[in-house]
Amino acid sequence: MVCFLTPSLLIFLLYRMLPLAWNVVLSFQAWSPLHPPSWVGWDNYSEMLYDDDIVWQALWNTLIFMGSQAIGVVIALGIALLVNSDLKGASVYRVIVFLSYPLMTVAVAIIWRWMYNERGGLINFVLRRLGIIDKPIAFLDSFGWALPSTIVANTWQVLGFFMIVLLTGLQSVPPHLYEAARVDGAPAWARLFRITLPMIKPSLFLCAVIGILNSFAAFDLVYVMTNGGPGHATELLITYIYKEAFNQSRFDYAATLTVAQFALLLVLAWAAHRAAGGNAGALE
Amino acid sequence: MPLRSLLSSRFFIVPVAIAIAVGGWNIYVSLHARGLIAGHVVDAAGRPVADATVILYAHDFVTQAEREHTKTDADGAFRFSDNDSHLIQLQAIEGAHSSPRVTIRLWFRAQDYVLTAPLVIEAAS
Amino acid sequence: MTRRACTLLVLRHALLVAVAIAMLTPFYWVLKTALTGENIYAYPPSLLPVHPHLYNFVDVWYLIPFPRYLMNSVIVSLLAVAGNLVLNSIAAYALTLPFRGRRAVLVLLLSCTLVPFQATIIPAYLITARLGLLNAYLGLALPLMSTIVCIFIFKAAFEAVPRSLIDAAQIDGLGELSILTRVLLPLSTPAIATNVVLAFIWSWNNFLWPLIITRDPNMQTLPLGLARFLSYMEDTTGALYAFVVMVLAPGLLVFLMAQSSFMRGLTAGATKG
Amino acid sequence: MLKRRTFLATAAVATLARPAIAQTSKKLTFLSWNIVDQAEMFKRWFAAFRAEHPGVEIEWLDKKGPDVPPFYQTQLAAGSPPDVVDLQGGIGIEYAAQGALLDLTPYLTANPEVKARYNADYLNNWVWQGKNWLVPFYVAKTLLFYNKTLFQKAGLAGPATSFDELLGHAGKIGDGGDDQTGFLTLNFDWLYWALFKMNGIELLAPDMQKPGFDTAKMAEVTDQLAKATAGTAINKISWTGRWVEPLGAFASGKVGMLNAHSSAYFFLKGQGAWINSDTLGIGELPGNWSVPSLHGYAISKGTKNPDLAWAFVDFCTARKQAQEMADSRRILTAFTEVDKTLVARLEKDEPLAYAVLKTQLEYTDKLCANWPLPNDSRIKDAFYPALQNALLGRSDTKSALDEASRKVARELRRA
Repeated sequence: MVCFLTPSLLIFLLYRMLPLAWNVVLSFQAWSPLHPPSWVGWDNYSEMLYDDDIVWQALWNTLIFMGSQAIGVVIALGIALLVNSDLKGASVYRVIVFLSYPLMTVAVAIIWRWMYNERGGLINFVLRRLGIIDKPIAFLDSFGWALPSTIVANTWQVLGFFMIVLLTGLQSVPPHLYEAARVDGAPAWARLFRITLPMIKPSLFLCAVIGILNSFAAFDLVYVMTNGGPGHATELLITYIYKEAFNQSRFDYAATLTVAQFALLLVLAWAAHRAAGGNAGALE
Repeated sequence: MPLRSLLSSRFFIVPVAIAIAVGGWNIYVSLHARGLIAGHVVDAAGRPVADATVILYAHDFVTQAEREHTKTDADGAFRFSDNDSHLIQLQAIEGAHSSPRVTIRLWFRAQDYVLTAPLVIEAAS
Repeated sequence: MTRRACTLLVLRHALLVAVAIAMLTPFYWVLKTALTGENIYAYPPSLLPVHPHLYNFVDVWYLIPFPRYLMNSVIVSLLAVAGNLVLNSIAAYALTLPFRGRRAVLVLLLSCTLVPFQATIIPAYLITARLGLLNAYLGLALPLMSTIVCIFIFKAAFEAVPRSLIDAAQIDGLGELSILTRVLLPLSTPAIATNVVLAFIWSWNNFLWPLIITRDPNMQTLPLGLARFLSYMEDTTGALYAFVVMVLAPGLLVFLMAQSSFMRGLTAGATKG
Repeated sequence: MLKRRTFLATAAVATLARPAIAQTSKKLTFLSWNIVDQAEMFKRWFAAFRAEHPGVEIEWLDKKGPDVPPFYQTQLAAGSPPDVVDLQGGIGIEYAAQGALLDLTPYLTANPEVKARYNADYLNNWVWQGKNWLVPFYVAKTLLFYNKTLFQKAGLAGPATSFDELLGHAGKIGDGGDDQTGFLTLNFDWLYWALFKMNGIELLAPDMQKPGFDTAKMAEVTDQLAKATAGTAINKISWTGRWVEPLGAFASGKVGMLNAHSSAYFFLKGQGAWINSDTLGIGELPGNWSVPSLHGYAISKGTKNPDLAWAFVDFCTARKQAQEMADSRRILTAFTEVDKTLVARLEKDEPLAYAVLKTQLEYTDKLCANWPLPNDSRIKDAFYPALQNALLGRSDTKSALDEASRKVARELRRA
């Protein structure tokens, strides 16, 4: 029955593994579409590490972007706890919170770019009307605000999926544990930290993996919303790779960045897997 | 899947409802899409203006392209019969005086439409 | 209902209503802008649409071949969903059975998720060109035909089925495939619903791959139409936002129809194990 | 239930996997740059071209601006580049330097009447290593739009004639309160460079191998601009906005002056109800310097029938087609007679559009920021972010300019 695996593996081979190998080979060469490739060994990597300072800003932004997913997970956990009961309208709230996930990311980027608009945008209007600010903030054009703004937009879209994954975890916690804890008089927060969190660790692991994947699923969002933002303020690794490959037509250097990003993600995924009690792929 | 539960499941009812609505709308459109645009031209005092030229502009993307023009009859009425755009502007011109361009938005291309308000040619243009 | 429990309930509902408002405001804001006729650059923006009209939708309908793009997107999504269901279920079934190198395949699959699609455009294009699937629906759908997260969702659902049922089926002499189709799949309909919704969402959202692989305009999908519309109309008029609403509507309709079994699938079914 | 679905999938595979692009007798692929609004015009052109060249099938692809590079590069890597491609700004020279484009000089020398059509200054924008690589499709260059009402309110007669006077005007209007700002510029490609050129600042040294802007004058001008941006003289969107934000700001009537190219006028007219001949002034930046923003036809070297591709380009830039293009989009085509007839016609029909397009014919000898750089986008990416930091006051001018020249020097060495 291993032959059952072959169609899926074939697709992953064609569209994931072969391209990765192609990128790895290319990262040791100098190639542009019309010239034959020539081996340059570690030149591309040395350029990435020593000469290029945009890649460090892109890396920093990507790490901030991944870190910010934790905020999304915490908020989603809060909502999941609120919704995870026999509350009357619980399923309605679930659908509302999840409603934003199936949207087209290009559409979400346009909506949020319009809400952040300096003059016609809702956010500036509400802030000014509440008196928090007196002059409108150009969120997507200011070096300080651009990245947080894209993170808020991305969290808004992904919140629903985190909530659902955490709900699966919460509902797999056997209720008798809670009765036992309540009988011993454990306060609410003790139940949360000693019972709920440890029991839903696999769901947290899945959220961590999704959070890591989001750093390049958000390509459309950043590409349409700020296209790297003012200067390189919202440049993620993935948008930088895209720009190096297609705007600068430097496919060899973009391949080097891809390999570096893949290595980084591998380490992060392995760390998340180690932290979640080491059962990779077991999606409780 | 027993047929009855299939028929009553939402995956059947919603698409069929949409199909019926779209079909009905297309029938309505085909019945009302002869491109007729009719209206009246009056002067500032409300008297119909005979023999005034009425220009129909069709909206093509960014600019307004002049499509056709016609003359008003004795009691200031005019008719266009082959408008194929969904966004048009009308302007009545009589000698040196002209009316402001009135924008008319239709629900579908070539929709038959009778102007509710007449085109008013101001005294001094 | 003690007073304290009552206030707790009210507090919980208040919090959830606040969250609901925060999640729904962007929808309202884009709908308002799609209906409005006034200059959307004026400050202060009005909270209620100013003399709303639906003509923006008419403009968009005639400007962009919406039905054609919608049909393309639907065909590609159906191909992707069908592919996902078939390939993911048989792959997940194979993964539930012990065989040499199972852990290696698991780690391989997990690492495959970490390869960003944007970086694989050129090799993926060259491979699809050699397969002769350029500018074809199958070429558009092929990379999306199997998703690793969905394989794991199926795997968890299949492992949740009690061993005794499978052993009984084997005793009756059922082949591998019929075990899958007659025993496992009927018991994991929620996982199927999850697969359908996730595969639909990810193929519906795909923007970069259709951009590279389609050549003639009537093969383009909705996200491409939206990005194309964005380019020359920019956000000057309500028409762009009318098009955003038209693009979101089918996806939301499908989700709202499938959400009951989808929610049940993720919250109840997949976790009994 | 599974059986029916697998049957559906296999049926889909059989019917929908149409064969790869059918190879007809002679096929010509034309990739255009976001000009799908001229669909009817192009269809007429293709029909006329097919009449002249029977048996030729034209495949027309149109991609949004930022999507042309990824699509073209992928086609290049796959060995099937489109025969004729419409390229904008510095990308033309970049692709020529990459060896992707066909040298058009032999064709131009063989057909002198074609070369004679074009305004030499615009044509020379695409000369690199002594060879012509593109011919003009439609052209524009920057000019100064100014808000006459704000000018009268601030007591200013007309456009400034020197850089300091320009900043002075901007300051006066900026002080007019009611969050008015004095000056605004577009910043994509090099559209702002006239501000530096009028002060005699060059980006590169004459031999184009070393940066030439690390001078005291550059530091002084950048400081002046940064100070003006900090206040209300220069609107901050000048350095951060892309296309909609700056033009939307000027269209709102709160900005005194705008440095943009002629096609911005039609966007402004659509956006700003206040715009008419009495309220919108048209002028030139001090010293009449301007930065071109050009679109040109290029032929890919990988084309299977170069002569047919040249015939297509010759056909599209012929008198009849160029006139049609100029009239429908009201933009210049660098075809001297066509532009003259368009401008003459507009003088009667649309005085304001006439004033805008007239500036496109004048001072074409004063074009700047059109250096034929094989790595134009890399130099731009190395230079602009540092300058932007200085102008927005995020870093002091000295360190920003040093960083810019270090990075530009590295890009020049690597080319």
